[in-house]
Amino acid sequence: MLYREAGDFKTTYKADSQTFPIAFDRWRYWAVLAVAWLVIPFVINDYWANAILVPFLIYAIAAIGLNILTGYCGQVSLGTGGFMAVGAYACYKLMTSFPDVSMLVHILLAGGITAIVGAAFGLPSLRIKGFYLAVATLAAQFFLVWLFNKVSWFYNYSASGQINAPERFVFGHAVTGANTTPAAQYLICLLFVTGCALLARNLTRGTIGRSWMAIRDMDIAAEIIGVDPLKAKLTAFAVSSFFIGISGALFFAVYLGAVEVGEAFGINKSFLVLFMCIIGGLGSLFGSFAGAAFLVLLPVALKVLGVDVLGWPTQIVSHLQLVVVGGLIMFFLIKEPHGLAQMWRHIKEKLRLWPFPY
Amino acid sequence: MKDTFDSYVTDDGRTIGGVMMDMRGITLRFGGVEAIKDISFDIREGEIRAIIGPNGAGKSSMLNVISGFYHPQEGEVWFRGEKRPPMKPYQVARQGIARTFQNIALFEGMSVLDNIMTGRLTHMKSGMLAQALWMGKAEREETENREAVERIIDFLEIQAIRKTPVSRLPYGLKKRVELARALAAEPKLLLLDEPMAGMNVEEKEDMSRYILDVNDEFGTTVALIEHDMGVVMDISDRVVVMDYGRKIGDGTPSEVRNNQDVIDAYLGVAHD
Amino acid sequence: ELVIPDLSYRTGPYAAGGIPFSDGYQDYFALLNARDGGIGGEPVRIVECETGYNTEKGVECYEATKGEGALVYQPLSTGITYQLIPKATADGIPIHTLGYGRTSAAEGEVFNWVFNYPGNYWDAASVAVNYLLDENGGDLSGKTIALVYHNSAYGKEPIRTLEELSAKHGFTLSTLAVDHPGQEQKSQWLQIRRERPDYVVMWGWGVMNQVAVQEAANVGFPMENFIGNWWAGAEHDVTPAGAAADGYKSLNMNRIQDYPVLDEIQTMVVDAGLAAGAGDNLGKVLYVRGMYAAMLAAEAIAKAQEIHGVSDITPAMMRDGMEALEITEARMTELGMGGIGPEFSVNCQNHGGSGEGLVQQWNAADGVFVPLTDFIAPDDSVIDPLITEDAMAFAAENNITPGCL
Amino acid sequence: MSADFLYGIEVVINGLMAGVMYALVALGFVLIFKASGIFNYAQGVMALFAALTLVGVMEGQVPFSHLINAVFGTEIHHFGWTVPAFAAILVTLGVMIFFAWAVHTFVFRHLVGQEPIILFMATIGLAYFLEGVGDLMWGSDIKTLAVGLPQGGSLFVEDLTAGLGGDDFYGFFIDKLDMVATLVAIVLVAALIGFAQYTKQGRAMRAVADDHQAALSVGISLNYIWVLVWSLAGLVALVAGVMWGAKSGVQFSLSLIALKALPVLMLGGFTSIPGAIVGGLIIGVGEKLFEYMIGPMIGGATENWFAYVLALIFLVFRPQGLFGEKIIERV
Amino acid sequence: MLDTTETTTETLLEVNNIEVIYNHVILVLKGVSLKVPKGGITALLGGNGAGKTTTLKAISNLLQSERGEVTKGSIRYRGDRVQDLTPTDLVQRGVIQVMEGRHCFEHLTIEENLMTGAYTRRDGSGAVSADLEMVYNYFPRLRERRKSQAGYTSGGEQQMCAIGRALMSRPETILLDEPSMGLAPQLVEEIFGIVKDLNEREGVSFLLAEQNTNVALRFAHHGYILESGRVVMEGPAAELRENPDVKEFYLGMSDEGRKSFRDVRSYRRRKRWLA
Ligand SMILES: Nc1ncnc2c1ncn2[C@@H]1O[C@H](COP(=O)(O)OP(=O)(O)OP(=O)(O)O)[C@@H](O)[C@H]1O
Ligand SMILES: Nc1ncnc2c1ncn2[C@@H]1O[C@H](COP(=O)(O)OP(=O)(O)OP(=O)(O)O)[C@@H](O)[C@H]1O
Ligand SMILES: [Mg+2]
Ligand SMILES: [Mg+2]
Repeated sequence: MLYREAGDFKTTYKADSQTFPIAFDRWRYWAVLAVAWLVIPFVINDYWANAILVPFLIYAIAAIGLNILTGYCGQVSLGTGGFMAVGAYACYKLMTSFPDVSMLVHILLAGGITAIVGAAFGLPSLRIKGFYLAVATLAAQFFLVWLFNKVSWFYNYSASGQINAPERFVFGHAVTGANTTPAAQYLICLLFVTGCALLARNLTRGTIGRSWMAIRDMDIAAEIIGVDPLKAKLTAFAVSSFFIGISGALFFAVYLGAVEVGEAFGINKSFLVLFMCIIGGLGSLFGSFAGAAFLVLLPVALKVLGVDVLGWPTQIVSHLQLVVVGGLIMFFLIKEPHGLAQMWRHIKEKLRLWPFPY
Repeated sequence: MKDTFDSYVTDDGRTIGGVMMDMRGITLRFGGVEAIKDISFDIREGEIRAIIGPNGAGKSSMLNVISGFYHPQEGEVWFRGEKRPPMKPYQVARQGIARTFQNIALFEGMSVLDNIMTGRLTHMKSGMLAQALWMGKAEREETENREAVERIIDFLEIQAIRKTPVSRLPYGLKKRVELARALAAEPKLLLLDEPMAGMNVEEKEDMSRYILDVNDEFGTTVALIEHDMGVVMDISDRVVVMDYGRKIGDGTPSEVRNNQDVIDAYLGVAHD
Repeated sequence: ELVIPDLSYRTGPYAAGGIPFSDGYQDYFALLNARDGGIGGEPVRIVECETGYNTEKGVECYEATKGEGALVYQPLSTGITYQLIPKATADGIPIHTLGYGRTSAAEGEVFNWVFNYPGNYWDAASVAVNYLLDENGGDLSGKTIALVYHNSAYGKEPIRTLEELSAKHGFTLSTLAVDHPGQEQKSQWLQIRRERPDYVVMWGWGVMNQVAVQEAANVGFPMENFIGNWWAGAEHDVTPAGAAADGYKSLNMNRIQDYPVLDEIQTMVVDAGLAAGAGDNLGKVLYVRGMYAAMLAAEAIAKAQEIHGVSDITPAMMRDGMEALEITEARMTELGMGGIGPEFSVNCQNHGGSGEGLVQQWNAADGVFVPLTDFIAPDDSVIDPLITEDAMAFAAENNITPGCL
Repeated sequence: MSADFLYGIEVVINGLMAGVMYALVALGFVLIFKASGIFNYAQGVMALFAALTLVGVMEGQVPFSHLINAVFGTEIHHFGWTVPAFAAILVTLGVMIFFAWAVHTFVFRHLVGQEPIILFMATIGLAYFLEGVGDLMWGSDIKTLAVGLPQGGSLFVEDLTAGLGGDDFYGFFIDKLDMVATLVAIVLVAALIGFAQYTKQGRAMRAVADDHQAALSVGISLNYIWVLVWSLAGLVALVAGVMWGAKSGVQFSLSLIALKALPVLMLGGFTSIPGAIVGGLIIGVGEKLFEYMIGPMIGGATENWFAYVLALIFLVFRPQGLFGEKIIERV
Repeated sequence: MLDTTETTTETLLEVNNIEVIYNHVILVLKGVSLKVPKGGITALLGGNGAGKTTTLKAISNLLQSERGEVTKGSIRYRGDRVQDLTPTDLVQRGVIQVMEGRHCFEHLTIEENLMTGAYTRRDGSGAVSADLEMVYNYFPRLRERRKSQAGYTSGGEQQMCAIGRALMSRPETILLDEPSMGLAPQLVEEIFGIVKDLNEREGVSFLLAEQNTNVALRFAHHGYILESGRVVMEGPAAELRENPDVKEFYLGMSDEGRKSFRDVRSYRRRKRWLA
């Protein structure tokens, strides 16, 4: 009986277009935020921060970014890894060139730079569609990785081409480098996640969001009824890349602390983030979180189960892990092609109608 | 050719204004196929103009030319007394031309409300940053436009399905939502491509009523393609007949109905 | 109980190299447990964690195992090493990167917790050049050496050193990058065929090695002039090319031969069903290297126990043991692996060992690598300044004041 | 003729042959995409799996031996026999057909009518799955493929052309394996084109590609067509696996050849069998020439991205690829 | 135009009280029963969303691919239960559906489209080409365009192509879904004329879903009227045409003859059956 719309009337259009029209959803949302901000920072430890929460938050940002492009605007991109690399390297260059500027500014600027690069690589989307575009974005992926590997300016001419995040502070607390506390790591990521989710929510429910979705659903019709495809697609690329750039910067500076472009931002990253969007649910912000959580947790959970609980050899567990992850992905897509978000919606719908089946 | 500023009085006593859209010598080719061959006709302010003709005659192509989706190889398009330079479809839409499509082209992933709101894009001006932060102008604009859209929803009697994803709607309602989306743009010229295809009489009656009301109440000029002769003859002020890319008739319904070329090519038998 | 994490990679693109190494690493500890009841009476517990050569999984493994009291990490991947250096330093757990990882970690005053003995990539490059100098009567002027390298952090390591050495010895260096994964090397080998360098040195990894050996054979480049580094000289790198690979040379930091200890492992570990793998890798290049790494860790543990007088040591004590490590021929022989590696000793200033390596050659008929030379010393006069420079830059960037702990 | 020019030609010839190798992988993609709209990312892993199976069968390896040994504590690895190459190929084909059936029955049958991107993701899931199964089944060490394919440069061609460009020119280098691959590819493509254009099944396949529902309505059994197509793709994967495996040993990285096929597809058009070949040739020559002429100036290792950029530039002018079906855009 | 007595009594297809649910939640058919006699043209009429298409798809077993399923009732063809067969089996038994919205294979030529219709046939290429000839004779327009890609042909041509394609399977029963949709009046007449021809000359039975009640009742022998997933009325076509309700709601006629669409504004209707 939790889901009742009855008695929850909207009297203004403004109230009607709010993010969570159902009161219970609103409460739950505030509760989640409260736990995330007020409880977790005090109980978090190294393992939870580094192995689970920080990667989860960072991937959630990337997934939101990609979801804007792919889920809302319908442009499939496999260049996520490359764009994350742009964010990471931009952040690195900014951090080392302007050591006194706040890390927050660097991360935002890194997002901004990525947005520009993303929009540039989005240009072909005006001509190229569907899978052709998806494959074309691989050009960005491979080119960017090559570029960061080749041009030593990007990694400050270090001998090996690795970049290392020097120690930087936000409000006097180290957020990068060896002395960062797990709480600081977690909070800075949470800050950006919260901000990005809000921005994404606002953008997707307004005019620009609707023009993205129109392009996604039927681009010709959209153009004929007045959507400027150039603007819609390029803004989608830019906004999406902005988020992805931020996640790349955090991934490098806060999470790993040292990366090598080919290894950290290779094509697998692109696939992974796309997976998160799809398993979570295209065109759903909640889905981005769900997908990121699922794909960050699943391998860890399987490992814990296989190695620690069942005591199988790591080799067999990791082979089985591939089998299980692959199998589960297929299983999910079959059971609910529109992702965890849709599954959740179905559950809610059933709850609302319960106990009457139709 | 009648002068642009001429107006005339229709059979049932309505006064029709001067020329709004003037197509002059349009020729459209696809590779070797000539879909439209040197056709000229006009659409006047406030009238309901029908385009009829056999399948493949080039009717939809003509609408596509008007809405800027196809660019004719030859000929000129004059809109409100000015020659229209080559334009992108979305620019045409901003001039106040809205349309529906032959095969429903709704945005299947969006709710009815969002679909109709999309129709108002041409009226939305707030910048991206304002929208991202959901501040000031963006929010105000959203509410204002929502009000306009609600008026259309009321007008077309689709209140109940406001929040339904369009993919779940039956065909007839989809057609109506598509009309709503076009109306949301508050167009000066409304192009309808077979708005009543696949409807039964009852639904056709409803649709006719909407078209007539739109024309009457908002003074919107309507150009429609339709195969149901009953509807065409009843509601249109003037009819263009196309066949294999050529114009074979143009005039009031009664004129067209008795035109032997039209009967041969299209009607088959003289229509009552 | 002595906890040793083994961050292995038995899956993914590099599994073929990861499996034998991990087998050797674990089997040696298993032998110590079975034969001696551990080290200094304290049993060893191996915690294996699969990284798949993936940095993020490496982080997870590190975080998951460090709580168990891990004594020393052998990250086995450049990426994981780089990103563990600050973390492990902050946590006070030593890292050992055996002939890989961050080269300038040899500077112990900057990298207090990181050890990369017995040698590093720059040593390896220099060893290769010294070997060629030997072959050519001490003179390489006018010769050309081509470097075929994996286009990654790892592959780019030797370039600086080789450039310096080319200036010093007057040979021409041309570099050819191969992009990951390295299945297509036609362009590079056609270029080699056109330019006919006197020698080809390769910094390859994974499938790149197999393809390079095959392509070298295809274009008819003489195998005996083709030298891989020590991560490009295992059996699986040459077997796919079959007989054509005969004569291929590579560096090695651990001599391949029959060691008594291998027999002991066979009887006391493999036959007893305690082996980490299927037991079919015994004696292979990377197996021996894994075993060698384990031996170095075990010796450091023994040293730490000796210094601190306790058997159940902490990571900090382990570090002291590593810093005081001394490997002599006598000790190696005593352990049943005489001649397996160079003699060296570690101290606070030098975490890098002697840097010596030998050259081995593939005998396709017998399917074994045969050591060609004894351990060759690198040219420290070239390498040491480079290491100091890089380490100081790192120190400056990270506000580290060099010094001993 | 100057030696430089001749070397340029040599690069072109080798580019063409490399292109054929790419095309071999791309063909599998085209088949499945054409018939089911599925962009089968698993094609590369299928090639790996086919090659692994072939080697495993030839050497009489016990499938899943690691798993069996781990679970039951046994020590089995080999049956103790070897199978001749030809028979092993047949067995492998059987396995691939079974695989095709299984993939269709358990996965894609349930995904009919889904959006392309969902299908694409499912194939990535399949790729993971198959990779894991391959590892479990045959182990993850590098295997040598000995089906008797010739290796090395052709001395005949080299001797014939040596001296054409003076002392600096050593004669054209042409890999014998590449020559075989070219032959095989030509035969394969001719056969597949013939199949698609002129047989009833081929027509049905194209019909299914256009409209599943309509195909069902005329009585075409989608299941049958899809299993057929996946089997064909399995055959193509086997050929590609053998050719690539002969080059680098059979190992995990073989699955990455899928990435070499993508730009080829893009350029040739996802739906065109001849497109795969022509696209492959253009990409092969393009990337090799670029690496030869421009590569040294910008540091080399350009092949990975250049192929994509080349295809991208091309697409801007022809969005459906060289031979792709024209995208019919009507409203 | 025809009288109802000529329908024979043998029932080919019998749909008995079926219920169809989409996506496990949307109940669309709520107990539909109908019979298609051999050699007859049976019309299935009703407004948008009434469930005509769903009924046809339930019969031809095309529902599965749309996540729909028959949850109750039975469908019998020549007395055999056919609900669990595949569409292929049904085509082989002589039941083929021409789908709403034409669904031609866009990238195949018209001729190739027609040939796919013969996919299930096993009676040799001679018979097939004879039938191809027959189809071309019924639809001379298709012969003209046989080498063009179907995606580029006009709506009417595509409709002909779809029907021709169905004919190529030598069907006994054709389930024809809205053949008149989007076609010019003259073409509608032409197509219905051909349907009648096929029915009379080749003895093909038709189950015809139509919105265009007027035309449908002119050509059909028997009609069912569907509303919101239920059959609300059935009877011989001639009777239906005279029924005052049908006249008002489906034929747009009032007692004074046909109303003008201009006048519809003046009154609002109400649904009598549902009220
Ligand atoms: N994008 C296109 N490319 C090629 N040919 C086209 C294209 N669009 C239309 N045609 C051709 O132009 C001709 C006219 O088509 P159009 O769609 O305008 O006909 P129509 O009069 O609307 O017919 P219908 O009543 O069936 O909708 C047809 O022969 C059609 O095949
Ligand atoms: N795949 C589907 N999933 C969910 N609902 C569906 C699906 N197909 C049809 N419906 C719903 O089932 C109802 C009946 O649809 P159906 O297509 O059978 O009607 P119809 O009588 O053929 O109408 P029309 O004249 O518009 O073709 C409609 O309300 C429709 O929305
Ligand atoms: Mg049309
Ligand atoms: Mg229908």
